[in-house]
Amino acid sequence: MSLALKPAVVLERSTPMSGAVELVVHHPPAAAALRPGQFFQLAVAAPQTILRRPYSAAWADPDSGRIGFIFNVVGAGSGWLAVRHEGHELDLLGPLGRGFDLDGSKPAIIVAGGLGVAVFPGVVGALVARGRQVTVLLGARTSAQLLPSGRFPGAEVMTATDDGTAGYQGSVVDLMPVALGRFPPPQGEGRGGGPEIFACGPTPMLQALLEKSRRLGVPLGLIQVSLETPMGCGVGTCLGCAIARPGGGYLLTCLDGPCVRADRIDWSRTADAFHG
Amino acid sequence: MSLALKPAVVLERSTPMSGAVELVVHHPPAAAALRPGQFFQLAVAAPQTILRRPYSAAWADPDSGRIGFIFNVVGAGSGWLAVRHEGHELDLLGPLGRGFDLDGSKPAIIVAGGLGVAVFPGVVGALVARGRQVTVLLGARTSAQLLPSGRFPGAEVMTATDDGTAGYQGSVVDLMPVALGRFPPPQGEGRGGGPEIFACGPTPMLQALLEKSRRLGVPLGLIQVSLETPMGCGVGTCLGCAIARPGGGYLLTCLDGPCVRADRIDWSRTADAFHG
Amino acid sequence: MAEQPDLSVHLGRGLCLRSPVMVASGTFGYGFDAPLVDRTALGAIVTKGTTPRAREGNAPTRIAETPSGMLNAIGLQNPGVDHVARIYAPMWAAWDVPVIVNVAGDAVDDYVGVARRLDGVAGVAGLELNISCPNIANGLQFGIDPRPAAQLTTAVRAVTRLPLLVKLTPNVTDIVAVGRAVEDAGADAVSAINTYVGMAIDVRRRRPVLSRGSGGLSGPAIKPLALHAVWQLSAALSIPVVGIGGIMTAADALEFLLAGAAAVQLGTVNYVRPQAAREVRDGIASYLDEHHLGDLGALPIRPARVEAHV
Amino acid sequence: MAEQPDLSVHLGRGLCLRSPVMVASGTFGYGFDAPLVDRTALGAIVTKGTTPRAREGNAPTRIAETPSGMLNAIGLQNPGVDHVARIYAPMWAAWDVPVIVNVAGDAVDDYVGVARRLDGVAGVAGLELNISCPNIANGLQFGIDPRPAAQLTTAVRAVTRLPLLVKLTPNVTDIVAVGRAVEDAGADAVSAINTYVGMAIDVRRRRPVLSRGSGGLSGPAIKPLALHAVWQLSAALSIPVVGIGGIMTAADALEFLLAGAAAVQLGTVNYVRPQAAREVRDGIASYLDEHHLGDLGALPIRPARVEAHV
Ligand SMILES: Cc1cc2nc3c(=O)[nH]c(=O)nc-3n(C[C@H](O)[C@H](O)[C@H](O)COP(=O)(O)OP(=O)(O)OC[C@H]3O[C@@H](n4cnc5c(N)ncnc54)[C@H](O)[C@@H]3O)c2cc1C
Ligand SMILES: Cc1cc2nc3c(=O)[nH]c(=O)nc-3n(C[C@H](O)[C@H](O)[C@H](O)COP(=O)(O)OP(=O)(O)OC[C@H]3O[C@@H](n4cnc5c(N)ncnc54)[C@H](O)[C@@H]3O)c2cc1C
Ligand SMILES: Cc1cc2nc3c(=O)[nH]c(=O)nc-3n(C[C@H](O)[C@H](O)[C@H](O)COP(=O)(O)O)c2cc1C
Ligand SMILES: Cc1cc2nc3c(=O)[nH]c(=O)nc-3n(C[C@H](O)[C@H](O)[C@H](O)COP(=O)(O)O)c2cc1C
Ligand code: FES
Ligand code: FES
Repeated sequence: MSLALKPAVVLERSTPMSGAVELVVHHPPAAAALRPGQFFQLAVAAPQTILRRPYSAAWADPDSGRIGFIFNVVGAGSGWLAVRHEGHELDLLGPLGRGFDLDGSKPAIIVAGGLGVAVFPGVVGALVARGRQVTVLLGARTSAQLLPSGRFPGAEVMTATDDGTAGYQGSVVDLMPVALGRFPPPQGEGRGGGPEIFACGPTPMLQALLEKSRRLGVPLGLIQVSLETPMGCGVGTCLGCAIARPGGGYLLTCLDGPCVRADRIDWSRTADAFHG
Repeated sequence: MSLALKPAVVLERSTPMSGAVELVVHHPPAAAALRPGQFFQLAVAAPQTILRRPYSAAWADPDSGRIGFIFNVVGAGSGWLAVRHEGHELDLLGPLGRGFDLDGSKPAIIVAGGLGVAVFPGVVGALVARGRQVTVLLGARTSAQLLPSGRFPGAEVMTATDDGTAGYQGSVVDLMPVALGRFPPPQGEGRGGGPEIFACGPTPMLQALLEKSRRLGVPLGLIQVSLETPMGCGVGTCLGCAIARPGGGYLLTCLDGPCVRADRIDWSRTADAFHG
Repeated sequence: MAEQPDLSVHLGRGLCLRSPVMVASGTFGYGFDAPLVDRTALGAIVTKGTTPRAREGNAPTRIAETPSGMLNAIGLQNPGVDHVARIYAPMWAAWDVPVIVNVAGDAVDDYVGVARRLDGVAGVAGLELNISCPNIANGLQFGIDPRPAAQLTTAVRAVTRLPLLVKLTPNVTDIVAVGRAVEDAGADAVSAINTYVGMAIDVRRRRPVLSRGSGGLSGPAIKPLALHAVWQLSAALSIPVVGIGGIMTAADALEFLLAGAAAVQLGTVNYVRPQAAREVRDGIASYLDEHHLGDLGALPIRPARVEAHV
Repeated sequence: MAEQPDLSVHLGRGLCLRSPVMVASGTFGYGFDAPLVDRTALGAIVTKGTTPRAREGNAPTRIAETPSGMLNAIGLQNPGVDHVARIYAPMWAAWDVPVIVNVAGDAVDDYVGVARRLDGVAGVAGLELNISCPNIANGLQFGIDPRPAAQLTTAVRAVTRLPLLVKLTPNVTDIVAVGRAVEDAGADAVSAINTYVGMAIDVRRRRPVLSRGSGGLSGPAIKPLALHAVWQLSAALSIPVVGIGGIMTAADALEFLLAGAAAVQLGTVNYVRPQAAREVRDGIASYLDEHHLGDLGALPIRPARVEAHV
């Protein structure tokens, strides 16, 4: 764990898709330490706020020391972040938590709904670099809100929009059968065959995904999700980011996650985990 | 009272003297309504703050709709203001309170210590425009912290610095005898003769000024000061800005001031009024 | 907003407000100074605390900002009830917004005297008994214990036909006990809450910032605490609870209405955004629209929906 | 800072800290997870509340941000005293910072059991009795009334030779009465304060944000309230008062020390600025230097310098 001590410096601010902001910051040690799916606790100086805000790194480049964050404005903290620009300093703590488990060789299907896509550019890059076959399923309300498929070089991208302005009209989850259909079916619960799934998005989408996967016979153990819960510390000291574990008790999203296999969560006790 | 409803827009940000910031904003109705010495309550979006911050207008130009504020960074609110720049909006309430009484025809002596100078460019301009003879006594720690005398066209400027890097070495109050010496002495308590004095500055300076004036026989009724007390509302509803009145009871700085004649204040009960 | 939903509320004894958004005592003077305010946007105005005789208030420094809050120790500076009845009330009588006079004092007789003087005075729509002012000697004596709170309420109830709100202090172990006591003693509604006792120290000068040492904390900082008090009170009492504490936005006000408040008062925010009361009222109206709720009565969350002992 | 002034403090019964800046219970785990912290910068570490048996804690959602504060309802998730004594304490024994175990429970026997288990365990430098946790059923039963508070303190005092701090709740009418009671019952120091009971409501979903409904408020929002509690306690008690509540900076800590606290604990700020404890310690040292004060004992403002009844 290389916890950033010196502030990062903002290099670029752009609009990767409608309604979102991408900040590129410079912080070589953090960029070098980051594993895809990990997050940072970003300090924000917004009125009335005190806590840091958790954000997944969208990607990091150890060579240039650059890290990208993609986010939308939902409240005071993200509103403050959204008006950072070149030259501003950003106080970040991290990288924190566990990223996705990218080892193995199965084909990978990425399921990203809305801003859930923010965590995936780096993940897809890493999977492609490992020689894995990657299909990215991107969903958004409308075409302008889709992260351009050029951000996923080496992967096949399929899109779904609620209003049908790009790709399939409907939920990104509905693309699952098509994407899965190309591969040999999974071999039961043993994580044997079939592709691995990496998902991030709002509650209803994730719930629909798990439901659909169950029906398609995809074992939950083959699905990794990136969780969002409120976070106090991000480092395991506040116990605020609990998420129910099957059979009782809780995991900590910040230490045991944010990326976990779906079978490690008791979804029936987890309605609140995502701020969709 | 024309209380600004629409936000002002910042036109310029500059450094009028070392350690200070000048913001020029555009707000025609407020600029037209302002009388020299009045103040505004500026909304600040700094972390953890809620109250507006009181600032005297340094000057206003009804023709161009411009208003200037000169201030230094002492805490969260002024820190936030100091990083406003061109194009930013500023939410201001005002003009508020009573400005200086500029009527009459006596020669005027301005006594400004440190950031106390901030209120005077517009005051001096108005006095000069009324044909009054104006002497500005400016004090600061060092020459770089003096507002340039070019900001007071039509007035004579004398300076004092603690380190002697410009003008007299010592307190600006020590310039009083020289400045006074040029005019016929005041005619006792009746506000009869002698120049009128307008003062603003940190506590010790004001106290020294009143003491010196007493010794020089200048009646307190000929001295107008611009007061600084903490303010909640700026409009008379919170009763937070009380300042002791001779004979008991309190004035409200925001309604009865900030500019008052020195004899309306019970100075012995007023140690706290100024945050010097 | 062409057609506004019905926002009216009844606080008992004929006190009917056209909107649940009132302005709180001490933050709106006697209704004359507040700038930029469209009075028709207000459900009611609650005046500065009023005592039998004029009071000068405490020595400066009287206020201090704290994180997301402010401390005040004004000390009930006011012109006295006679001035209020003779000069202010006749002007209020011409306004189309009810004015509720906040009543304070050092002894039962003070409260009774003010109430008697104002009974039947045109322009005075109700009384709010301030048994919760931390900024005068013994200001909390009636508010921190159910018995004196009830005795005071009973005494005032006996001399006035005006609607009677009792404003509770949160500086107690059990605010519900005090609320129940004043309900039983004849209060038409409770206002919850007044400020929390706090202090600030000037580190540079090494002394308390406020001349009185301590003061009352208001503003967004206290919102979670006030909300919990209102949540508890509205579950326990059958008279209306007026929610107060840290409300800055319509969302804040809705938290209180969802917690069971019948109406709300805005305090500190009046200093910051003079147009807040109107914005809050409009925001509540939009919320009712969006959630297809007919009126304010549909707002309170049933305590049964969450665990009991909160 | 080549030569630091002497910042050591004694909290009684041999508990001597090299700096008055401790980290508060529940905000530093058991000392293992906190990042970036130079433990030598700490006066002491206070652990998460520890109970006889392991506890899972409350269901999510457990925390919520509020203006300048946060609510928590963790519910004392902890591995139980046995794990602490067997696994953690031996590691602490090797650290050069005292570790104080925060003790919690549902009944007197729980506290006594934990205290007994930890007495004489190497690595445990003291106990802090948490009679002030708002986040479990009956968590406040011992803290809101002087009598049970004293009984509990007496019972624990009887089974341990460890330095005993009692952590008070501010959710009371008279915190000084509780403080006096535990002093008389043998507490070596009081920690003031634990969190204030508050709540937040999710306006969109129309239900409380926290699964338990209410939670404890911490952070800068409560600083003025906590400071007043410490001011009152330190005037009334003769044992040391450890000041807690909303401390973010050295200036905040100095407010508490000026108010009469012997030491301070940093809580919520540890989540925000992991290096805060060191910064606060260094800031206190610089202040002593600048004001030519020899040591911490010179800091407290004499209550005589301001009016009495604050
Ligand atoms: C591990 C992790 C990674 C994340 N990565 C991204 C990302 O890459 N891009 C992105 O746009 N968003 C991401 N989020 C969500 C992001 O943290 C919230 O949108 C953000 O905290 C909202 O802060 P705010 O002040 O703007 O909103 P407010 O609603 O004002 O925040 C109030 C409080 O609620 C918390 N909160 C609000 N929404 C969320 C949420 N969805 N998850 C957790 N806490 C929340 C805030 O942290 C804060 O404490 C991530 C969340 C987590 C836990
Ligand atoms: C009528 C009036 C006119 C003023 N005009 C000017 C001016 O032209 N230029 C200038 O530089 N300053 C001026 N001041 C002082 C200015 O208001 C304060 O410096 C400013 O409020 C500090 O805010 P802060 O958040 O940066 O500091 P902080 O110290 O963080 O503020 C904390 C609190 O203390 C109050 N406070 C702190 N210092 C003062 C002060 N000196 N007077 C009143 N309240 C204070 C703040 O308003 C706030 O509520 C004026 C004050 C008054 C009352
Ligand atoms: C400066 C000031 C003066 C106040 N004066 C009174 C008063 O005279 N009587 C009273 O009952 N409450 C008084 N209050 C308390 C408010 O009416 C209100 O209960 C409190 O401020 C909490 O609400 P808020 O957080 O919205 O400000 C005063 C509050 C402030 C800030
Ligand atoms: C998430 C969280 C968990 C806490 N857990 C405990 C606890 O287990 N025992 C305890 O005595 N206090 C606990 N506290 C209270 C703190 O120790 C401290 O008293 C309180 O947070 C006020 O200090 P602060 O404002 O600096 O945070 C907890 C506080 C927080 C925020
Ligand atoms: S966020 Fe604090 S323990 Fe996970
Ligand atoms: S600042 Fe509120 S009355 Fe003057």
